[in-house]
Amino acid sequence: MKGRAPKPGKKAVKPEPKPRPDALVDPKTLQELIAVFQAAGVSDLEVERSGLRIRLRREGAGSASSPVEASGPASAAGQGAGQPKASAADEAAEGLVTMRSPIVGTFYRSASPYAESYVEEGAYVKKGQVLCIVEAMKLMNEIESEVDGRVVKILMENAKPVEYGEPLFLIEPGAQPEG
Amino acid sequence: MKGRAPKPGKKAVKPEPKPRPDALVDPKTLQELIAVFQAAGVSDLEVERSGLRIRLRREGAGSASSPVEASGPASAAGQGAGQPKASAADEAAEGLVTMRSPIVGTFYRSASPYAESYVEEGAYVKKGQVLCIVEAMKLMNEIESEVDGRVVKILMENAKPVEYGEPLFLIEPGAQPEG
Amino acid sequence: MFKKILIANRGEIAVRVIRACKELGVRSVAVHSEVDKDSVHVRLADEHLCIGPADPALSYRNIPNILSAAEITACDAVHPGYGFLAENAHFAEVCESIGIKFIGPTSENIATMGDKSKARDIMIKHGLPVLPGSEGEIASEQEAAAVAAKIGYPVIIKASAGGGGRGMRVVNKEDELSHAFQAARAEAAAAFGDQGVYVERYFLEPRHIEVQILADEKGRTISLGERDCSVQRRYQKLIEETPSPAVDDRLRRELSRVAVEAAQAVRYRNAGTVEFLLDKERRFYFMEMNTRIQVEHPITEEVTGIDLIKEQIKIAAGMALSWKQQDVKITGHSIECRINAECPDTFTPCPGRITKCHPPGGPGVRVDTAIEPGSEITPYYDSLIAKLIVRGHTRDEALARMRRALDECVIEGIKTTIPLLRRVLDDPDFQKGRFSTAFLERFMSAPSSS
Amino acid sequence: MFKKILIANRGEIAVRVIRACKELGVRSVAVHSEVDKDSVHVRLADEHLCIGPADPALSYRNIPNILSAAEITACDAVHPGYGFLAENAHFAEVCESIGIKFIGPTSENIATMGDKSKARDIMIKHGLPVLPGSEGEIASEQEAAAVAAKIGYPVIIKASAGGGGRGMRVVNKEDELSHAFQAARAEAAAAFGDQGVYVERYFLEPRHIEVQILADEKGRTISLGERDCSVQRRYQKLIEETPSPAVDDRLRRELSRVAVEAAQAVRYRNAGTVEFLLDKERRFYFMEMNTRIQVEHPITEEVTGIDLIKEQIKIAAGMALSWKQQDVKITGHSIECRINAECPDTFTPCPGRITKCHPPGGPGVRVDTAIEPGSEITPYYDSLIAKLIVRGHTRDEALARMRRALDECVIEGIKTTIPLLRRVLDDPDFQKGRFSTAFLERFMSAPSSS
Repeated sequence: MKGRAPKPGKKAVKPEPKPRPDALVDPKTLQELIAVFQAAGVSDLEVERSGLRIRLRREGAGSASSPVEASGPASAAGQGAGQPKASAADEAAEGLVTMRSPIVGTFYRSASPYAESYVEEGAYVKKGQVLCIVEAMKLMNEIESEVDGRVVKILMENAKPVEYGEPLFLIEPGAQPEG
Repeated sequence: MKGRAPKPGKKAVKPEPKPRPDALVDPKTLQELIAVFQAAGVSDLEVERSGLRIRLRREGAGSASSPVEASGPASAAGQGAGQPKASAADEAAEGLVTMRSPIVGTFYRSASPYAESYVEEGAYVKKGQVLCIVEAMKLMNEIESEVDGRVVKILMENAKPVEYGEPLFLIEPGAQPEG
Repeated sequence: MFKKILIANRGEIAVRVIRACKELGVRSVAVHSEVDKDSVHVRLADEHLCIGPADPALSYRNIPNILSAAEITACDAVHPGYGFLAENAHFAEVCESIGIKFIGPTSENIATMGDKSKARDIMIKHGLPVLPGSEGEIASEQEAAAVAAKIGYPVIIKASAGGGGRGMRVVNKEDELSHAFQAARAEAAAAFGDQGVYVERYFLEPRHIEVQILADEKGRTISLGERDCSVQRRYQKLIEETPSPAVDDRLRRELSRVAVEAAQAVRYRNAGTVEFLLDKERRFYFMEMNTRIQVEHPITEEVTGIDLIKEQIKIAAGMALSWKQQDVKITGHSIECRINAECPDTFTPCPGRITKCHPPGGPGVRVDTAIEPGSEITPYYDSLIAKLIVRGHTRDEALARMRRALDECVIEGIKTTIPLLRRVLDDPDFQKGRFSTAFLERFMSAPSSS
Repeated sequence: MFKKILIANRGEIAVRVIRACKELGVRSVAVHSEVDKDSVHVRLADEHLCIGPADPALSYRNIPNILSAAEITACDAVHPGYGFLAENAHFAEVCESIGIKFIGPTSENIATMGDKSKARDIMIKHGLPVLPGSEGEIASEQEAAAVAAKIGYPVIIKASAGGGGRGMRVVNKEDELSHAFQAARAEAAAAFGDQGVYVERYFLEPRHIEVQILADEKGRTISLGERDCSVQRRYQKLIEETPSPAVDDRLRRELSRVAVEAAQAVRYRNAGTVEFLLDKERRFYFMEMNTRIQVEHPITEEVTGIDLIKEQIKIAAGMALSWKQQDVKITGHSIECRINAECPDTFTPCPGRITKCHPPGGPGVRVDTAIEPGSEITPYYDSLIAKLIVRGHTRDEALARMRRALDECVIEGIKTTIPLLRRVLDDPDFQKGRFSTAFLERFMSAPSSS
């Protein structure tokens, strides 16, 4: 699961490209390597170590386009109980706040099966307004909006289990109803 | 790469920052390597040491008569019975032929302890001329030169064990005695 | 049998429990903190979900999130592993109350044995051997001094709620008593929120011998023999073995009998360990009972052929013990070495990324671990990253096997205890089985340990 | 004991022998071809040297280079592993002649048992059960027809010098005989340089049962029980187990007795395996004797606790057997799965580079392998890359353990037999122990094997 800690009231920013757990090589090392390579005026550099190989080739020498070529193991993925419902692109959407579940439980859009949903997509909400309920151990935990704004997307289906940090809503902060 | 040889007669200097344990290769070492490579006037450099291999190649060298291919046994963690005595740089020296042992055995430079050596460094040899003996299972196997040329370097000490493919001689092919 | 078990733990013990579930055909649910999302236990479980941030208080010790996770994944049982919530009587009680089976002893067992001074009293009541010391807790310095005068110095002051060496003070002579008493109470209060302490005779070079017991829900209780855990530093075990070089058949029968009686005295259920102190005259004394599976349980599995985690699960599911006492046979010898992500000389934790990881293999070698190449060892949790367990026909074969397995084992990217372990394996006293709980500190301060 | 042993092999068996050397405190020398210079066996040995190029005829089968390597490294013994020179009587003889101990049977043992027809005659002479068939080799079609008529169809024509299924032809009725006879002779001549063939009764669905024996230099011979190797395809074993589901205590005693007598009939020394065919009426017949350690030896180690490679070395060093027959106890159940670098459906070898390699671990799991992340599987050698061995208290526990171990095992970068093995483990007939040598081919051609 992705699940960075919920950041209440903070603007969502483009996530920094964290190195994947199986990141091929420390970028700093690679930068240093390239700097040395470029300063040196050699045409070709290949470094291999414990299964990792890096080859540098100067543009103009041989096949021009890609000066850096790295090969290594790809990341594996297990099948989780809950899959992240929001794609990285969604989460990264500029200026949107992702509301995440602060607890483990079951997501409900309304107070009871017969009640109306707290919010619909497109609705304008106030900071502190209840957006949903996450039920845990028979306790109904009201989840409140961290910001004023417009609900761009509801990322969870009603009555589905949610894990800690699971994205629930995308909110455009500061948005005001017209007129 | 740790453990450069101590440099006698030098003033003690501030200890160099140790390379990070995860660093692919110490950039300083690499710089030195490239300097060595450039000064050496060779076309191709490949260094392999305990799982780390670095290869440098000069542009334009291409297929220019590189009959030497570094494929000898690399010194891994364990200590081999016989260690290659030639550095990769030596082997890569331009236009030289490396004579390797075609069998496993004991290297002798002469036919008997009292006989003269078959060849000395600097000697001119003919193709088919005996360069040394490799004794295996009490059989004396005469190793003949594959080319006409000059013996640039004898890479093995007398009476030492050699493994298959171990470099024995560096020969400059085609060299003729003056006059 | 259960349908699905939630494993309320991480690391190698979570992997161990998942393996048992798979072999029993029970589905497993891994829970994990945010930093553990790429862990091996998460990959191996049938399902997994995030229960909180890195801080264990907010994830692996977070009872509401863990039980809610069990509910939404429809688990009918929880295995706590060791550490975290394993000896939390409240957690066991809440599990019981909401109909999720806690795979372990009853909450009452945990509470009783968690109070060290109370446990001691029960043993005395049942005529079992305990260390000479105070009856129950001690309220004042005067009382402590009186007890110490009676049993003789040195004595040790221990926290009733204690464990892992905290809230303990050794007192060598009377004039140290006042300070030690205050210090132990203050430490106990700070660490456990309970300043209760008691006094016991202190032995300088005892052995730490523990007995594994199993008890089913009907109260049938068996012993699976002892483990010698004397190689430890500051109450952190490093090497364990079974059988103990100091225990012969007759002593083993005695230890087993007492351990079973101790368990029965509190109507103990599931797997537990009774810890004894063995003095130089081979007299033994009840110290405490650990109401959970132990880190070092595999060595008992190796010599008995009994899968303790599967037995735990089967017992919790109401099944009768698969083994009668007379069917438990100890065959061969087993040793465990704990590989910690630590500087081997200072025991300072050493987090980092595993760049290379070649576990040893071949005959008689078992590795219980949750690391693989690329694993990140974070500073949030226990530094134990792998348990290397060997089995041999004799102790000598097991020792030789452990040496070659340690030599084979490649873990790069972090510092580990492997070099220290390897040196201990070469020590003549260790090889001859001559060691006490004082061994490791002495070994490490010796000039040879360069 | 030897000072230094040269291991004339590669891959997992070289690693296995090096481990045994380390546990015995004997130095080890690995030899390797040029393409194997970064192999695990090279890394683990105390010394190593290159003996030739990739082609095994020029390296691992290169007797002068191997013996010269033994001489220059001052080895006093050679372990041949299996394959390559293991059953080369000439190699064993040269070793004997130059005073380097060949760790295995005598060259005479190898030569005698290598001639299948001769071995058969010796068994007949000693009153041991062989398959109904010809006396010695058969010189003509007429003679073959006469024998076949007497013992009844189907029959099988086998090469005297044969092995691994080559030079074999099954004949179902008389009019197929002429063609089969010629074909078998031609194939035998091409494969072994010896066109000698003999005829035996052919059973359609027999079991392949083999008995492990050990004999010391004084001729004391013991049996270590049987292995059931019926799950095979084209004489390539894929899964082995012990005890056999088809063998009870009484049959085991009979098999063991006959195996020991067979070994004694040829004054056999060191470790060997007597192969039997078991028919549906539970009659058994001597097929041949393998004069080396077998790939599948670990399952016998798991249930007996006897380290066969260490025993081989000790026996070769002149030590008496460490075990008496009555001390050999079979405890529990063990299964081996062979993980080959092959396409699991077609058995085509699949070379490549191992990008990821997470071997399974935990209780009762043993992995014998020479691969690690980054290993290159070359097309020059056997496709066996790992042996996954489990041990359980019962056959059911071993089966469950093997399933979870296969599920855990991650090998990426090449195709392996793991998916096929996993499917076999789910087969109800396999689970019930109902299989013959015909099982695997049928299983693979069944529509369910999607």
